[in-house]
Amino acid sequence: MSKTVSMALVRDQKTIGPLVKLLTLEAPEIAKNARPGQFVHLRVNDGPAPLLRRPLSLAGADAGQGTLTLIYRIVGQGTALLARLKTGDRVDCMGPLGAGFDLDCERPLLVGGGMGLAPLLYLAGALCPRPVAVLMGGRSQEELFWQGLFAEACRHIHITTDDGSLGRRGVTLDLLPELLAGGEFDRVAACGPRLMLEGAGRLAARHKIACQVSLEDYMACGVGACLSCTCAGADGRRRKVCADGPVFWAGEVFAL
Amino acid sequence: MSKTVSMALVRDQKTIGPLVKLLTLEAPEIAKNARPGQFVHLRVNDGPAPLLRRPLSLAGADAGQGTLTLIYRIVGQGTALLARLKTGDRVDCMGPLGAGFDLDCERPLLVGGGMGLAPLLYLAGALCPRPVAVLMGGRSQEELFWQGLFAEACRHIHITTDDGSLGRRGVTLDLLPELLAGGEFDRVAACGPRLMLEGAGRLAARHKIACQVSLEDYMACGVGACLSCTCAGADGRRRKVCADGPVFWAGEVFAL
Amino acid sequence: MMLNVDLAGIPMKTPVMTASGTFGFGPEYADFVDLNRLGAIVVKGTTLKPRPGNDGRRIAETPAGMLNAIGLENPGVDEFLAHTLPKLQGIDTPVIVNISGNTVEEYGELAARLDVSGVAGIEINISCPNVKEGGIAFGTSCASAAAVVKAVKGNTAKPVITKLSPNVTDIAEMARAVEAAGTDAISLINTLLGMAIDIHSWRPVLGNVVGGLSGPAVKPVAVRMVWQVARAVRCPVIGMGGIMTARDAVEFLLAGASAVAVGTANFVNPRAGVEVAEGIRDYLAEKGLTHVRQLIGRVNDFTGR
Amino acid sequence: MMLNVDLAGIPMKTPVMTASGTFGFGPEYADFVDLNRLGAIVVKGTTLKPRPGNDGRRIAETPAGMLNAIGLENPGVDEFLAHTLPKLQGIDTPVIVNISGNTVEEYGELAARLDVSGVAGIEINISCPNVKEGGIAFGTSCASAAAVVKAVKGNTAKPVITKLSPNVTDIAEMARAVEAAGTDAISLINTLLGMAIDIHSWRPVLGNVVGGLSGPAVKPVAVRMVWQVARAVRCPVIGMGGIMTARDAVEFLLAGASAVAVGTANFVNPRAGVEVAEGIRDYLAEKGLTHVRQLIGRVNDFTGR
Ligand SMILES: Cc1cc2nc3c(=O)[nH]c(=O)nc-3n(C[C@H](O)[C@H](O)[C@H](O)COP(=O)(O)OP(=O)(O)OC[C@H]3O[C@@H](n4cnc5c(N)ncnc54)[C@H](O)[C@@H]3O)c2cc1C
Ligand SMILES: Cc1cc2nc3c(=O)[nH]c(=O)nc-3n(C[C@H](O)[C@H](O)[C@H](O)COP(=O)(O)OP(=O)(O)OC[C@H]3O[C@@H](n4cnc5c(N)ncnc54)[C@H](O)[C@@H]3O)c2cc1C
Ligand SMILES: Cc1cc2nc3c(=O)[nH]c(=O)nc-3n(C[C@H](O)[C@H](O)[C@H](O)COP(=O)(O)O)c2cc1C
Ligand SMILES: Cc1cc2nc3c(=O)[nH]c(=O)nc-3n(C[C@H](O)[C@H](O)[C@H](O)COP(=O)(O)O)c2cc1C
Ligand code: FES
Ligand code: FES
Repeated sequence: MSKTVSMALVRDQKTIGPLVKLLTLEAPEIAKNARPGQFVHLRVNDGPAPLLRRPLSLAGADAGQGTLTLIYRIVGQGTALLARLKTGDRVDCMGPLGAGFDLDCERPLLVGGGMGLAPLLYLAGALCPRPVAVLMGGRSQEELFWQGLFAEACRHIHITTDDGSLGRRGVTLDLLPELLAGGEFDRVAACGPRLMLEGAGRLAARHKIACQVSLEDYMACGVGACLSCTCAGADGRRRKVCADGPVFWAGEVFAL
Repeated sequence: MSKTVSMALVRDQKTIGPLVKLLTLEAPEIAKNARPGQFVHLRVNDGPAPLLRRPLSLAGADAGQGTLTLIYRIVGQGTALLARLKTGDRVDCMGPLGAGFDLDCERPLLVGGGMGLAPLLYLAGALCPRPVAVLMGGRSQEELFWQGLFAEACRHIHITTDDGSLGRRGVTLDLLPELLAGGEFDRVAACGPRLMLEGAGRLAARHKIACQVSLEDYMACGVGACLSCTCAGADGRRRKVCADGPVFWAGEVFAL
Repeated sequence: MMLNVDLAGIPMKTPVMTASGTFGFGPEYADFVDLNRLGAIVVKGTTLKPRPGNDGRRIAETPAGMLNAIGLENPGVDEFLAHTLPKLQGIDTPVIVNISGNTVEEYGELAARLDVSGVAGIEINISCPNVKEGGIAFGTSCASAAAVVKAVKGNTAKPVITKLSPNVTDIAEMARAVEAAGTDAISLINTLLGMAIDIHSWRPVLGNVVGGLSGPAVKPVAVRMVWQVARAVRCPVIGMGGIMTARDAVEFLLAGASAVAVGTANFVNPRAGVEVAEGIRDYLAEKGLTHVRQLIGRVNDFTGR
Repeated sequence: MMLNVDLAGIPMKTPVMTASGTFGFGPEYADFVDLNRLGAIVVKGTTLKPRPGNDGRRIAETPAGMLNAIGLENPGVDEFLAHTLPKLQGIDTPVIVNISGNTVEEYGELAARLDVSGVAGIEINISCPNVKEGGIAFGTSCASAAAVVKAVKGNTAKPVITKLSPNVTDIAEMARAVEAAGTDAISLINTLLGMAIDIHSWRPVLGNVVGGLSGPAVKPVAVRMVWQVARAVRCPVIGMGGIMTARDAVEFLLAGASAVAVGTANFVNPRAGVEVAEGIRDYLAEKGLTHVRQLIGRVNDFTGR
């Protein structure tokens, strides 16, 4: 469970979707201790600008190989700098950080939107060979390169796209009630936009299915020291997304 | 004579001495207008840190090829970033800036210390096939890779090193009186540490030889707009090293 | 897309000016940028007598910024009127003269001397951190700032801009004081007072010991102060401090600036003044807006104070 | 090479502390750094009652810096004494508690409550820019700052450090006022008040509208203020603001700081506190010096003022 900061070796980096990169790092200490739902905090630069580290979820970790998989979208200057990394480069990597997903379930449904699918990929692998189903949402079929990534670990893949170009037209929350109504799941694990998480938490509660959600917030330290990322818990107490989360039981952070 | 700012193409970069790089850029507009003694002002980064451009003398310019040669020593973060440039990269290059050397002479002696030899290399090439002599000073023989660079354009190469490992032991100013006493030169052109320039100016004046010196100062704009780099002229009026210089008649900037 | 603004009576083609001390008198940059496409050129600080400026090193680079301690080197107002101003006549862009005095009277005299054609306005520098007398002293007390403004207003018919120092506890109070004294516009920020020490020689890096910090590093402070001042006064505000791109400029406009100035950015990108204006135009187009004034102060729709 | 310093009665193994609000209570960083190798740990600002902090986004990255508007989220002094402090007992490093009150009396009460074993000293925060009442208001007036210091000194036997706000016209005057009121040491700088605006939503980026600027961007301002303060008072000064490396720390020591604190750097490099101390030791060795005190204020050998 111990966290380290080290110069990870870039094994490989490739483009897997529009502005989406898959980065494989060699960081044995981190890989050894990692669990699905945790994240790493990366320096993107050695100068003072951009100054802060960037948090990225683990999309996979292989303790044997000592490797980590990250999947990220280029959205700003930090991710643009990360995208320049090439095999053989080094990158300052801190982790594994945060609390991961609870794995104590039998028939899980993973619900992810956009880049929220990254930590769920790692989770799916860890839950396999249990029968894992995933519900993935994206803007259009272009974004659903995820399908291929999840194919190995998941028995059922359900898809929605905003424009209907792949799977059901709509958003994950449109399809979720149907899936839960079937009564086949004993766990929901969700990652994506806040509204989606809240909705998933509510639907799961209605079906009495335990639900975990992975939150996101702007982070400086990533270890619970700066209080940049705290959110109000359902009980009024504040939670640190970086240290108490990013994965929470839905009822802990949403009034369901 | 017009100055431009453009994205120069890196043709080649190689190491030619301890921490010394030779960078060849393709920048046809600048090459066309350049003269020995002028410099370019380079962005080393696209972010805000390091913020300012770095001034580097032209060590050569080939109007036909459209290329510039720069020779610089890695001394800090800006030059370290420049040293990463590879063939095919682009670098934001402003120039040619400043006033160059006067070429109206017949038997010039060029006097340079350390990286001050860079602009003199361009000057030597421009003065050739006139009989050009050069007096070069360095810390030890390691630094006198310059010898090879000057061999083509110069008839006589005189060398001093601080440790005597090559040429005469001492500094350029120790050998200069002898050379000037010979009476064979009608021009001294010097670039290097301030004390050397002042000494050269004085010795040349004593022998009634016209002397030009190339100064250096911390620069922001490089075009005479910010007044970062001004120095007191011998007449009390201030001169802008970047725009009125960097090359001055010695009597203009030193009380001889 | 309309970029033109009327700044306290100075008509400008774009809201992007050059900041005093960072663009010389203009011609220094003519090879790189069409001076006619700038909103206004604010020339280097001018004093009654010529000044040689500070000795020793005058600039130092800092993280995302720079320190300068030029010390108001300038040829003096006589030389400016006799030789520099005539050279600027060909440029179809307002020329604003930034002035500095050692006494209130000197400011008045400078204003009187500069009340000539070819000068579009006066910017009062009561905030130069790099000179011993006057300078910043006027900029840190409401009473003396107001006295300077009155002296200048009493001696010129030109629009008067007062440039504030950020090195104060309450910038809004300073702004109200100079507005009450009659300034037609306020510009800010001048540089933050800073220092750098050479850890090898143990000496201050700058000949003047301390200097003024400018560049991207100071932008958050500048945006905050522009916001505070724009809410405190009715006269137009010119925002500056670390503007490198149109995005930065838009932040200042949203904060309440009616125009902006580009300073340190000129050293990095000599075309900054024009590129920032072009970028603002593109931004307006992207947002479906027709005039830059639609941006001014709009953050206040959301600040709820 | 001796790095140890006695800071107004607080014995520290190195002159490098962690800055309040940037290192939690310490254990958060225990996986990365040996807490016993820090000079002192200054814990997050503590208030009498628990505080939830500000709503909305709390940080924004800026060029070479960051803005924060945490708003003093903390569990309150009771919780601190009951649960947090006991957990710090195993650490052989002085723990200094940073306190914030809404009134002068609250500061006094906090000091009294914290006058317990395990607390090595009190740091008075009169400079938090992110809370509505108290906070920075105390830090911008000499009289109220002095009142706070007196209230705290009257209620504790511990060494008292007063942390100054940089958002003032005359930092030396503030320093003299808190020294006269009895503070044992002065720390500076807290953050510079700044603002960022989202140019797409037109909203302030931070939930609190304005926030505090920290990081390398502010270092020149911090060095200048430390220099000014160290010349104005006799009590020791703790310098901070943008320290990332030992070179930065040495600048502060040369400027007159007796110790330094590492803040924002912890976020970037969790080992910063220890690495800066190691770097200072190497620097002393390189310069042939035997004790860090040989550096303190040495820039004054050259400032000639
Ligand atoms: C725990 C956690 C896990 C994440 N996992 C992934 C992932 O697996 N794949 C992925 O593509 N993205 C992920 N993100 C979002 C990712 O951190 C941001 O997209 C990234 O930091 C953007 O940096 P930038 O410099 O490119 O963008 P800029 O907008 O230039 O960043 C400016 C600042 O804002 C912060 N920031 C910007 N967007 C976000 C955001 N959405 N969340 C948090 N901070 C942000 C940056 O870290 C930086 O400090 C995760 C975020 C968190 C908090
Ligand atoms: C007109 C001119 C021509 C030059 N030509 C050459 C050349 O041909 N080859 C060469 O090796 N060097 C040359 N120099 C010096 C060169 O500019 C500096 O070595 C370089 O800027 C150092 O940058 P840095 O970021 O690596 O060092 P840093 O020390 O990190 O630089 C910090 C800041 O100081 C400035 N600076 C540092 N050293 C100098 C210096 N000696 N002169 C001026 N500014 C400095 C930098 O530009 C930068 O703004 C020239 C300088 C001038 C003024
Ligand atoms: C080298 C330099 C010289 C300056 N000279 C003056 C001056 O003479 N008068 C003045 O009012 N401001 C002067 N300034 C301040 C700028 O006009 C501007 O207010 C400040 O630099 C902030 O803007 P920036 O961050 O865009 O540079 C100077 C700034 C620099 C960097
Ligand atoms: C996220 C954050 C929280 C902070 N919280 C406090 C605080 O509670 N009390 C305080 O006195 N200073 C607080 N500060 C200010 C720092 O202690 C320090 O004075 C300032 O950040 C400058 O140092 P730096 O540039 O090294 O960060 C905080 C700073 C940051 C970045
Ligand atoms: S990011 Fe610092 S507490 Fe969460
Ligand atoms: S560098 Fe700006 S005037 Fe010379």
